[in-house]
Amino acid sequence: MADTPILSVRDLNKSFSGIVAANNINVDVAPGEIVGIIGANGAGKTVFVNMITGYLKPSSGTIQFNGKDITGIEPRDATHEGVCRSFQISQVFMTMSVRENLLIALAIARESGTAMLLPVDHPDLTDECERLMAVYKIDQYADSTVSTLSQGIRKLLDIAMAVVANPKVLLLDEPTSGVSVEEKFGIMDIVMSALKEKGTAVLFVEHDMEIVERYVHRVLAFYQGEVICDAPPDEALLDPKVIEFVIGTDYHSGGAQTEAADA
Amino acid sequence: MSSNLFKLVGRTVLAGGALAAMVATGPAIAKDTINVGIASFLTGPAAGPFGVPGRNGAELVIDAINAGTLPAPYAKAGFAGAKMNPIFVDESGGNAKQVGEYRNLVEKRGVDAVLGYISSGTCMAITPVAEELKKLTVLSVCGTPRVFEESNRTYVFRTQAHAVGDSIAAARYVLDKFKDQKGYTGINQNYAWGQDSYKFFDITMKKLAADTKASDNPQFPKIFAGQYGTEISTLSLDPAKLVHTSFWGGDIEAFVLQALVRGFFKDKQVISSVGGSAVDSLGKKFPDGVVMGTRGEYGLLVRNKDEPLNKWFVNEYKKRYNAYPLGPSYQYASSVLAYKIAMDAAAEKAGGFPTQDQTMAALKGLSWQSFGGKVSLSLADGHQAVHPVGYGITKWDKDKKEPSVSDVKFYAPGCIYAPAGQKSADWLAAGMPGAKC
Amino acid sequence: MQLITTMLLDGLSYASYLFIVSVGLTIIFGVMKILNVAHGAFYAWGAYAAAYAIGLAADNDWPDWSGFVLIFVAAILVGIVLGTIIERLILRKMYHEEEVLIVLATFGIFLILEDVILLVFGVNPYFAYQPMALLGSVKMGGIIRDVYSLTLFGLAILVAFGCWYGLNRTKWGKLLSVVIFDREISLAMGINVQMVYLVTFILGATLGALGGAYIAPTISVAPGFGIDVIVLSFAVVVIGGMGSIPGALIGSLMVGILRAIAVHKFPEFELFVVFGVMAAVLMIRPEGLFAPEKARRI
Amino acid sequence: MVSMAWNDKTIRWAIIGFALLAAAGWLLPTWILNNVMFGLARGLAVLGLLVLWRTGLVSFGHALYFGLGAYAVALLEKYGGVTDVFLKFGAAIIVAGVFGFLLGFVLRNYRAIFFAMLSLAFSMVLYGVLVKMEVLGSTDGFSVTQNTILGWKPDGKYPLFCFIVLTCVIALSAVQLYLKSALGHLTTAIRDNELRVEYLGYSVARAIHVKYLASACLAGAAGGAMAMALGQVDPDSMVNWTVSGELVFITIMSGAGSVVAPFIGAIVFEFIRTYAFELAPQAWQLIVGGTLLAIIFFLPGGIWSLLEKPWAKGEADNG
Repeated sequence: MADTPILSVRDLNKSFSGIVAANNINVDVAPGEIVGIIGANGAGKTVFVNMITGYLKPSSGTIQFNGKDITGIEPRDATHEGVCRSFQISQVFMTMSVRENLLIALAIARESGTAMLLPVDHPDLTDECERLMAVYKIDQYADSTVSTLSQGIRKLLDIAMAVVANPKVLLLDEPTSGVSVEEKFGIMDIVMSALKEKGTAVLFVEHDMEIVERYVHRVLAFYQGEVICDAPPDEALLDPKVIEFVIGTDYHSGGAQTEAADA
Repeated sequence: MSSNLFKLVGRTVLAGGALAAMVATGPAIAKDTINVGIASFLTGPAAGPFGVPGRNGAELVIDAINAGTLPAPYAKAGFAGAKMNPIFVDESGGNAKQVGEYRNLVEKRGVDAVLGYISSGTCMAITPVAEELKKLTVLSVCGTPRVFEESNRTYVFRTQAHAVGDSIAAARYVLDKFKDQKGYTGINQNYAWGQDSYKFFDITMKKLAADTKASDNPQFPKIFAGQYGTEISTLSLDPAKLVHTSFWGGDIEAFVLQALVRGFFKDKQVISSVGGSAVDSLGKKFPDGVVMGTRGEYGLLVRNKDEPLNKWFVNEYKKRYNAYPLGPSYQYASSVLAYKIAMDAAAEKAGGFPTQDQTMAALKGLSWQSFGGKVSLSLADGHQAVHPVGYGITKWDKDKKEPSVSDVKFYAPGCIYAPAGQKSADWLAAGMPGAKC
Repeated sequence: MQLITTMLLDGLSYASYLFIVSVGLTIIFGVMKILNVAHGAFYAWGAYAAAYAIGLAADNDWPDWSGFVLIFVAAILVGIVLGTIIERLILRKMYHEEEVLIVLATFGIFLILEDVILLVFGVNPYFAYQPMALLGSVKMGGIIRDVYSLTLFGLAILVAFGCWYGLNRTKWGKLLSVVIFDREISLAMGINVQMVYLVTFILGATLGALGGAYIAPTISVAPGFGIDVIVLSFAVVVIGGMGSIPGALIGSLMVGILRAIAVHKFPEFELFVVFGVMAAVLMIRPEGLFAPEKARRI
Repeated sequence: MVSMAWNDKTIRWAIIGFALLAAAGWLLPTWILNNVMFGLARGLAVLGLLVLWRTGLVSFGHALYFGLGAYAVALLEKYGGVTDVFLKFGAAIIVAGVFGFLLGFVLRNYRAIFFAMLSLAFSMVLYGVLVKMEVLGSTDGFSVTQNTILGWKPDGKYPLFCFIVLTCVIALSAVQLYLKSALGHLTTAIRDNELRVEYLGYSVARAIHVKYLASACLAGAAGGAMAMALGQVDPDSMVNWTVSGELVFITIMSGAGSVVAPFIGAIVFEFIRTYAFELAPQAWQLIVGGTLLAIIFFLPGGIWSLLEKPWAKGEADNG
């Protein structure tokens, strides 16, 4: 952690009518760093992501991005700053085609106001759109209505739409949940290679420890709203607290993964 | 499609040519039947007490004229010899709808004339359209003086006197009969008719009895509101004894029912300018002692008038519809009759079937003996009728088991209308100069 | 003082009327999530049925008090017949549709029922003043009032209590709250949701009809008087919170009393008051003053 | 801009169709001309509702803007003596626009039934004011009889008809271009998923505000055009909740498939009503209500869905 952190979280707390969902969280993320967020259901992972991206306002604490305080800003302003996210349940425009989804995302991402007035089939937007679909390998579904596509494709689209605004920090909320086992690594390979060139810092929530082991530089383990471990993966996955409260003993004994993808 | 279009063009051109040829004064092509739109409330709260009796009155007289069974001097069959085919249309649904329907009557269904209309609101709305479409329109019931006082009309006539006379006569009647009344108030509907009715009653009272106190809280509920509990409370709290109302249709009936149980009529002297329908429909429930008008020599006030035309009308109406003719029945019948008289006269003068212009010329300034009494189109350059307006006091006749009125007094037109050429408001403000009572 | 008493009594009596009319609307919305425009037609049908029955009774020299029985009989009959027909034939096929479409369908039903009234009962007004005449009048706050309008107050309390009891103290009420909370879960639990909907709709329709039937003796029952009732009860229900029975109570009281004040002191604002309050409440508390607590879904 | 409009197939055909309509108007019997004119005027408001509907919003109070437009025209003529069609029409749009802009700040935060109810409340406030105020004509309303075009007083309604046709073409083209733009695609996007739109960096509230303003202006234009075409304004025909209900009815009847649909639907509606009224003066509501139910049950895509197939086929043929 030699560089100045791109994201810096200090003493972050959040409670919902008495229930503590985030307890004194302190995290720094360096530019380009890949961070895995793990924890059982209800451990506070999504709450954390929601606070960073402005969906929830923290009860106390600060979030700094690139030296600027972004605590409690609106999601759209977080996006403008360069903090983007994807969702556990893909948040895409279900009645539109993949291409239309991306075109809208691209038009919004253009800083100039007039981009919104251009017809969506304007070459300014379409060229970039075709390129993105190729990178994320969803070009063969370009004209399909999203509601007819598999979860895996929707996830890819969801992530592609989050990347359109060229974020400096990208938060992926369970990018592989609800996706078939065969698709999982495929998706992660596509996403990670696409992001690598850009030097984007990525924080992703994940239940599958194999994926965590393969892609991350660092692991944040959550339990009851607290970060109980913040270390490189080889270290973190052997931490007794992590084993007890997060991954269970089955993982290292080679048993089947206990935790099903979130519903 | 294209051939139809072609025919249409051809027809338009032909019609235009025919029209041009006809512009000269000669008589129009004789017709066996004429189509006339007759508008009244067929749905909504005013249908039962006003619209349908009005429609029936028109229907009765149209059938009699078509068959030639009307008593002398109107026994000649037909309208300038033609049978009238009435097209009855509904007046409810708001002014804008009525304007649209009026256009349809004239432009789509090609009527020769339009008769009827009850609400002052509708009359105000369709009058400019009638002028625009240049279609002879005879208004039957509506009362607001604004129709003719706001601007001169060419194509619109009204065979019913306007509301000013009803209000002046009401004021004169109460001042004649009830000297000491500690002031007056009113409950009237919040539109042209109600506003005008109370306004003119108010001004007349101020002019004729300056010491009588006007209430500072007269009520103006929305038309067809139906529930008047709160308004009745307000009126009850008011020290004024006289309560003027121009409620009509279902509103007067609802008001009477709700006020009756609360002993309102024991405390207050109510003057109703047009509540005649309620007297019949409520029967023995209707309180005695209410000052009741029928806006002319119509309905209750002339029920027993011994005149051949009136007797014929009352008897035939009763026979056919199993009820006494109400004010609107007379008013619609009167419009139909005036139209016949004008058509016949115009036909005689032109020596053939009359054009609309010829009929209008004959209608202008017409004076005729109608079913209840004499009516003259003497105001607004011969377009606006005047006739006597009377009031009486209601009393349930136990022996005959039907309503009756006592102390009936009619006021002659000269007493209650501004002379031709003067606006009613100005004339009233000047203290009704030249009124002959 | 006299004025205040009068305004209060007028307001309470109008509020009672509003409550009886709108409580059915709020129950249907609460359970079925349907904003039922046809409610105005139930009201009109109730009034017609009651007026017709009371008139018939009077013609056959039944005692005047029979009118009170007939009012309830008429309301229940109208509720069962119209409620069943509409729910079974039309609404049941639409539950999966968008809210708006259902509202529009009820609008269509309203238009049809309005004209069917004309075809069945004709255009002549009906009078059913016997119950009102029977109860006579009483002097309160310096002016004479009719006892009948005061009984509205009692009926409103009765209806309110009945609803409260039914919902909170009976098995049926518990069933209803499950269905309100989550339709899918109740289906999974084996509750006959279709039956619950049907009964709810009939109940709502009966209450709407009761409003009309009870008011019938005081008015001239004539075509077209259901239209204004619709928006008026919408206003009441929205102010209190759609689907909430205590809300309908509060909404009725607010509208009733404010309107009474307006009629006495500022007649021009009579209508403005009602809808002004409705807009204000929606702006400040969109869920209404007494909205049932909703589970937040992420 | 103009070439962009002409390149759009819908706009191109609409321009040709409306030009033919304007030409046919010269020959049409007056009553048909009138009904078409009323239909076109109402169609403008329905077009506005269509923009909202595509976002998933339904206003049960658009009679507010319809009425504001109509009354702006009537009051301007009555108290200001203004007769010029352009001025009156402009005033209708501006008045509706100003109110739409201001109320938009409130309504943009509302969805679903709450949006519908708050719109209804606002429109009924206006209704309550109009009905009770004598200076505003109370239930009678006003006549609108003087229509001049740049000082010329035409005889007959044909010039006004052409003016309304022209307005409709402009409005329709503008809405079509808008819907094709990224901003317009946001319409559907917002209906699908507001959360995502926010996370993409666009303010949903602002987007809805823009749409609301546009639909208010269109409804105001519709009211203004209607007032001039009909020659009469009054609260029950222009502002009451039944008018809003009718507008929503026509929207559903037309179908959301095309910007042309509102005009077709509104004209059809006008004729249904005319004939219902003529055939059954005591039961015309029954016919209108029955039509509504029939459309909901048997033609859920509206009238447009009947035309859509041949239209799409034509599209395919054109490549």
